[in-house]
Amino acid sequence: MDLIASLTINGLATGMLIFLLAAGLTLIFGLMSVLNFAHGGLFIWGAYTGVWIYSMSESFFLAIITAIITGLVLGLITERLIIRPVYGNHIQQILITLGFMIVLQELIKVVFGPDIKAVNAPAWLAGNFQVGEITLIKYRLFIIAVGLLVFFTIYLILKKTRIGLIVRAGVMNREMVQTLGINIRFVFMAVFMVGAALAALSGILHAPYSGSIYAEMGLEFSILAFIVVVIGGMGSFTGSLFAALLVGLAQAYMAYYFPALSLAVNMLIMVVVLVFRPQGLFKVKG
Amino acid sequence: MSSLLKLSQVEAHIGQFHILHDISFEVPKGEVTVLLGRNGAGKTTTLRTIMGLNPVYRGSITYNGEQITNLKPHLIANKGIGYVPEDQGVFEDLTVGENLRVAMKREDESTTERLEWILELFPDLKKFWKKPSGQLSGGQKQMLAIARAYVNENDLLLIDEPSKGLAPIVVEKVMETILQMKEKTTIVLVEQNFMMASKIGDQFYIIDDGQTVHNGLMGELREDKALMKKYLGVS
Amino acid sequence: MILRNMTKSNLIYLGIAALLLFLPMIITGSTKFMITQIFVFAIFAMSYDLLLGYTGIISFGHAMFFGIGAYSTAIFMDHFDSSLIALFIAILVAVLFAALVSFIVGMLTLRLKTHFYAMLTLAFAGLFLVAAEKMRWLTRGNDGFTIKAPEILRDSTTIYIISLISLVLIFFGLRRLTNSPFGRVLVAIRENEHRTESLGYNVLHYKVLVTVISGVVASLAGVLYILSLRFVNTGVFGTDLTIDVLLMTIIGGVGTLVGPIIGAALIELAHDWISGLANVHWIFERWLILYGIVYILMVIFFPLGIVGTIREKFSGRKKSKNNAKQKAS
Amino acid sequence: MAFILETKDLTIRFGGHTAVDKVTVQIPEKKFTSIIGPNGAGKTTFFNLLSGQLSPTEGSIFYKGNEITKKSATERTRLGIGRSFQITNVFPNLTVLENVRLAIQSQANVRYQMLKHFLHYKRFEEKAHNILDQVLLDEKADTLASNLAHGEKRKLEIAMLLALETEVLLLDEPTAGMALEEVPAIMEVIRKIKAEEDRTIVLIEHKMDMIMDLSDEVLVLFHGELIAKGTPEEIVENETVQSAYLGGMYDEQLA
Amino acid sequence: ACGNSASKDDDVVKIGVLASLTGALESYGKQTTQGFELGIDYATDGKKEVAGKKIEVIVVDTETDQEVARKKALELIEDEGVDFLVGSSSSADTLAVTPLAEEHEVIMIVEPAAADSITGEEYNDYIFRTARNSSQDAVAAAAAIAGEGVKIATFAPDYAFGHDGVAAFVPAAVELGAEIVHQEFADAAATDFTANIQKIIEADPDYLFVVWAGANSPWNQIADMGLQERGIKISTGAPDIPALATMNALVGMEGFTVYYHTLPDNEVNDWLVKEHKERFDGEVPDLFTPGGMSAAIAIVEALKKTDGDTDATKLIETMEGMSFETPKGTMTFRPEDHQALQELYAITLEEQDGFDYPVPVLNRVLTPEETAPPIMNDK
Ligand SMILES: Nc1ncnc2c1ncn2[C@@H]1O[C@H](COP(=O)(O)OP(=O)(O)OP(=O)(O)O)[C@@H](O)[C@H]1O
Ligand SMILES: Nc1ncnc2c1ncn2[C@@H]1O[C@H](COP(=O)(O)OP(=O)(O)OP(=O)(O)O)[C@@H](O)[C@H]1O
Ligand SMILES: CC(C)C[C@H](N)C(=O)O
Ligand SMILES: [Mg+2]
Ligand SMILES: [Mg+2]
Repeated sequence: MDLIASLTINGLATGMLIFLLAAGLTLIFGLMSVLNFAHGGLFIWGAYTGVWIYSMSESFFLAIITAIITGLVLGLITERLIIRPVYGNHIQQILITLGFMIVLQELIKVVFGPDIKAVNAPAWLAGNFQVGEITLIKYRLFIIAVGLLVFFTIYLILKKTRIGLIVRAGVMNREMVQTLGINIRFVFMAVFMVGAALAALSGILHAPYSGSIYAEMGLEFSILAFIVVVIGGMGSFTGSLFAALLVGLAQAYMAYYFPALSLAVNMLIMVVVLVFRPQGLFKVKG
Repeated sequence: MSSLLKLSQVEAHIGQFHILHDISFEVPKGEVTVLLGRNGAGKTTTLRTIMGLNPVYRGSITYNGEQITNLKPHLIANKGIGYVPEDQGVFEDLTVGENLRVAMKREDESTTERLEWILELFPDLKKFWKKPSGQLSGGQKQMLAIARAYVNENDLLLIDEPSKGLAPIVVEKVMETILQMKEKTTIVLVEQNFMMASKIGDQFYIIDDGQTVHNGLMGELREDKALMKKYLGVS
Repeated sequence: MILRNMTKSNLIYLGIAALLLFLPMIITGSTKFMITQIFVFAIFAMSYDLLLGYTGIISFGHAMFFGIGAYSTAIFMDHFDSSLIALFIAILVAVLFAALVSFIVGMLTLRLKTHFYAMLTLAFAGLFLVAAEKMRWLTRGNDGFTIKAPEILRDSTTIYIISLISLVLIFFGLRRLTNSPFGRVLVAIRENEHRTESLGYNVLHYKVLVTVISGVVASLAGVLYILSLRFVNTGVFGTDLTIDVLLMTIIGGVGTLVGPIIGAALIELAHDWISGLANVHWIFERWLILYGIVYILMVIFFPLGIVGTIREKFSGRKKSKNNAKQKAS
Repeated sequence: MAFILETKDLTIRFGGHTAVDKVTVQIPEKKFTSIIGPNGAGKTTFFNLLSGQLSPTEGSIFYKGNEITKKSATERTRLGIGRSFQITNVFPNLTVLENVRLAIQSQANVRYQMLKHFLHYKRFEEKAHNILDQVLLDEKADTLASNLAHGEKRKLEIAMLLALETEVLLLDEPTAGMALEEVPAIMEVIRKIKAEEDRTIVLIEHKMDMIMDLSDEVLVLFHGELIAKGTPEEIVENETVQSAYLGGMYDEQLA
Repeated sequence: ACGNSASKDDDVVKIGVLASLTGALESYGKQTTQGFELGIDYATDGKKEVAGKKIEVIVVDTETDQEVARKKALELIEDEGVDFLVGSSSSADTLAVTPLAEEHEVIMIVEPAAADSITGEEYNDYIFRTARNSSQDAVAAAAAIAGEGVKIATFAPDYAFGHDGVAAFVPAAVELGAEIVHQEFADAAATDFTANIQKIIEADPDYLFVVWAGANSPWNQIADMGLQERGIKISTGAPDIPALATMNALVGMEGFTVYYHTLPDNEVNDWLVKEHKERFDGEVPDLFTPGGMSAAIAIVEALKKTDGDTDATKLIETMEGMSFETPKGTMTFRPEDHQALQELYAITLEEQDGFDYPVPVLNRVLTPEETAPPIMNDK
């Protein structure tokens, strides 16, 4: 019982972390249908700038703000220079965003040096609670909280405003949306910036979780994010939440009960979903 | 009377092709101006160029006396110009409702009034409110495209072949609405259904190979068989 | 008229091939090795172009077929004697296995929208990677192991020539394939799958067939790769390998077949040159940045890839000509 | 008289909504049958069922007496049921000629030919050209389909159907948005096909004048049900058709 | 066109160093190359000459990519005509190159790649290794913690490197009377290790021995799960300094290390530390710096003995069984598999002010004999 409980809680936490990682990607892919392979780059830049401020100011809160700002700014630049020329062309998107990914990753090494950087959770989030036999790691509870917060904020925005509709309409028929008096360029830019900010946010949140950050982590984790987006149903926002949680839990349980398979768990889930529920856990829908 | 829209010697390219050679016409406020011409004459391109979807290469377009040549489409639209494209251009993955919602500039009661009016004009749209518009029938899509241009209060409507694919009785309805709207809204209509065009059109321009080659009042055209034969091949 | 052009271009290609045939006389071992790599990846990239460029199928796990070729060769060379027979069997196994796998994956997903194929291949490639890691007794995991090529294939020039010949044969083979009625249908599928169906073509058959062909060709590339590198590890199933081949295809120009060859050459050479800059000046210690920028500039200046964009320019002029003709008539 | 296509209680539901409802009809061979009905009546869906784009919830379809309900779109085309689409459906980035050529090629039995160059088959080219000639589109043969004007696309749509040389031609509003002057020409082509090569033609149209002068028989669909069937003359007199479909306009239209 | 034709200047000794100067392992590469440069100067008193021959060092980047590694190696051998190869930062890169050494009869000094197979199944006569191999790591680890009745669980990444390490550790530990109560392997790239740690907790060992390499490390989660509070002591090989910084949670852990600049007590090391600080503005040498230096020293010593003769067979004869002084004390190339037997260090991680990372403090020096790994090249 205790075991199940702590496996579940840790699984959920990991899931939430993965969700935060994928959220930006889902938004950008699901709404704007842009394959953004530079996602990982935005992720590490969030992590590094955040950690940098963190180490100087000792304030994790400031770190988060910094990361978000970094995300917005980088998002703006990326959309303007990299994405704008290639809307609607996945092939070009792959090439150009991969190129930009490399640039972002190497620039990290130029600015912050190539060595891995150690990060520790702020005092108020360090350590764990003991509830009976269950160990609740504080930082993970924090992650779960932030995850839920992000999810519901975005979810409500998509539900209540017509922004989600406008963006999806814009992808389907850019010209038509313009003739309805909507400045689609601006809308796309804004959405992309938000997506980028989410990537950066997940970067800084990831840092204390794993205890260290390094330039290559961007690519490593963006593949995971990518998988989650797939399982979730190619851009369904709700879908990717459930997919992320599924992956998190599966990893925890597999690692415990079938350690031999834990290397393959993500792939297996993906195969199962694609073969038995090809449209993904959730159908595509803002 | 004052003309709301004015094109003078407009030339336009698509890609490396020179499509519009010399389009010039004036649209009087509160009237229905019909653009006629055979397939590939340049009617649609003309409307798209007015809407800013297609760059003006030479010449000028003025609306309410102000230059709108090569303005961004959304800016042109926000001056109160609505557009019903030839290929409907419905957002296939969005439901009928969402399609209309995207179009609504404001969500005040005047808009909701118009919406109700539209929905009783095209009951099918109400019926399939929650259906992805990609699954609509051809005609229903056409209705949606028209409805989408109606939801906002527009001063000028550019309508490209509305009757296409509509049942005769629906065509009749569409005609009525256009006539109803006349005093509030000026209309530029591209129409192959000559019966319809001649019934609601006040004046006409004939476009041939990217040029406005003839114009006049609809009444005259109906009489002038020779002209009709020359440009429209009807007798 | 067009036919004559074809044969003319054929002559040009064959000419270049002939020149390349004599290159080994004047180049050093490392260059020879690099060019051999180019040949190998050119083949790999062409197999990818068959999917992406002609049929519009994206694969995120194409490395899996490459890896199948690589491992079956390596394992046979390692566990049996490194004789030609062993190699022959290895190739046979590689081809059959690759065909089988692509058949299965194809059957599973090709009824659906193409991006499902992309995802499933990503997953399968991942599974192969894990399998290779897990079957350490056979593969020694990601540390990998070295192999001895059959006696007569030890000389790097031999490998060079064999790779070159394979490249030429496969190129002309695939080019004929893509220009055949079959090939035209592939293009039709890329353009409008449903329409193709209602014209009476069984789309699924075509897609599965083409994935199988592509998979087999990729596995052959894997075989050559091992013969030239003589070392294998789990890297041959890696996503980055798929990404490399994806880039080569795109940079060269999808749906052109020559493109991927040029793309492969370009990437290898650019990589070699730019990384070389590091010794020129410490500024270039982070040469990868330049490398990334090259991709970005590629998209800006060659949106359709090198070959694609150049062709566009030409055909562009032609079009506007006969458009003028229309106006005249 | 012989029936080439028959449906029994053909029904399809989309969610709650029944688009085609227990339709039982026989399409007479080598005759010209037209289908009319309000927007959303189920005409196109009925075509989709005949041509295999959709498979029915209930009911069955027979071609020359054999059941084909379970057969795929591809197979049905092979059997001889060809169709054109209401919403233009072509290969945008291929030339007009290539669009038609592909249709011809699928008829000639070289579909899986991998070894010969496609230009080896000259006759396809020539045939494509004269079909394009018939539909007044040959001058655009080298233009990309995506660059055609709307009406031109409609013509291409027809050309592709003709190229298939199927025994049955299902035409879904072929002349929608086509210029007045050209409609007669197209109608002529269709009539010729029927007359000379005595094929079976099923036409969906809203242009009553066309219906009147082409059809041997007219079917009326209404909310997915077959509510009337008869000669053009009988149909236009039909009350429901008058009120629910034609409205006051149809006589003016003929004028 | 074969390598021999490449210009071989008779009074120059050319050495090619292969290392990861970009990519994930680039810090290893930096350490090796810096160490190597220093080593040459040390061994030749700054003259960069041995037996009257100039020493020329060419450093190339393998990018941790086997193709590149092989290509660059060929460049070095055939175009540059080097007499020695040194490297490389990843075992895979190294294995992609070792056959070339044999083919072209060039001596290769392996540093710092750790895979056993390099001097094991993949052994060839031209390969010598100054780096410790995974088995040595393991034996050292065992020596550091194992003892009569000590209960030990192992935790390692689920790929070759991890399995090598554990496979070597287990017998060594059992040898010393320890009892292995559990072996846990985890996906090296996983975001969550708690489930694995959960299992280890249940096995309730005295020690948890962790084999890890790579940046995505489990240290925080181990601490978060409060293993130490549960009386489970952690042990592992201390990594290089940047990575040490991620182990603050593990202060007090007993383990071993390949090198930390304060541990060895000999003048070679003193020289290294001093010189390194001078050249690289105050930085101290790190995990693989002495390795690089040792490789250089080994080469120079060998050449002194052969009096500058670079003939491979001659060199092999000389180097087999050769002992030489390094920052890690005396190293000896074991004749059987050319693996250098060397000191390793049993340490405890301690918090020290002025350091943002836990500092390895010497418990005892593990002698070369003690850490000698089994011979695995069935020769
Ligand atoms: N994207 C394009 N590229 C090149 N030429 C084009 C493009 N779009 C249209 N054209 C050409 O421009 C000319 C005018 O097209 P347009 O669509 O304006 O004709 P139209 O009068 O609307 O015809 P229809 O009545 O069939 O709609 C046609 O000859 C068409 O072939
Ligand atoms: N794929 C689908 N999914 C759900 N509903 C559909 C689908 N296709 C058609 N429908 C519905 O079935 C009804 C009939 O559509 P259909 O296209 O057959 O009408 P139609 O008779 O062709 O009308 P029109 O004359 O406008 O083309 C419509 O209400 C449409 O909304
Ligand atoms: C601990 C490290 C030296 C391990 C190194 N990455 C290797 O593969 O040998
Ligand atoms: Mg038009
Ligand atoms: Mg229809």
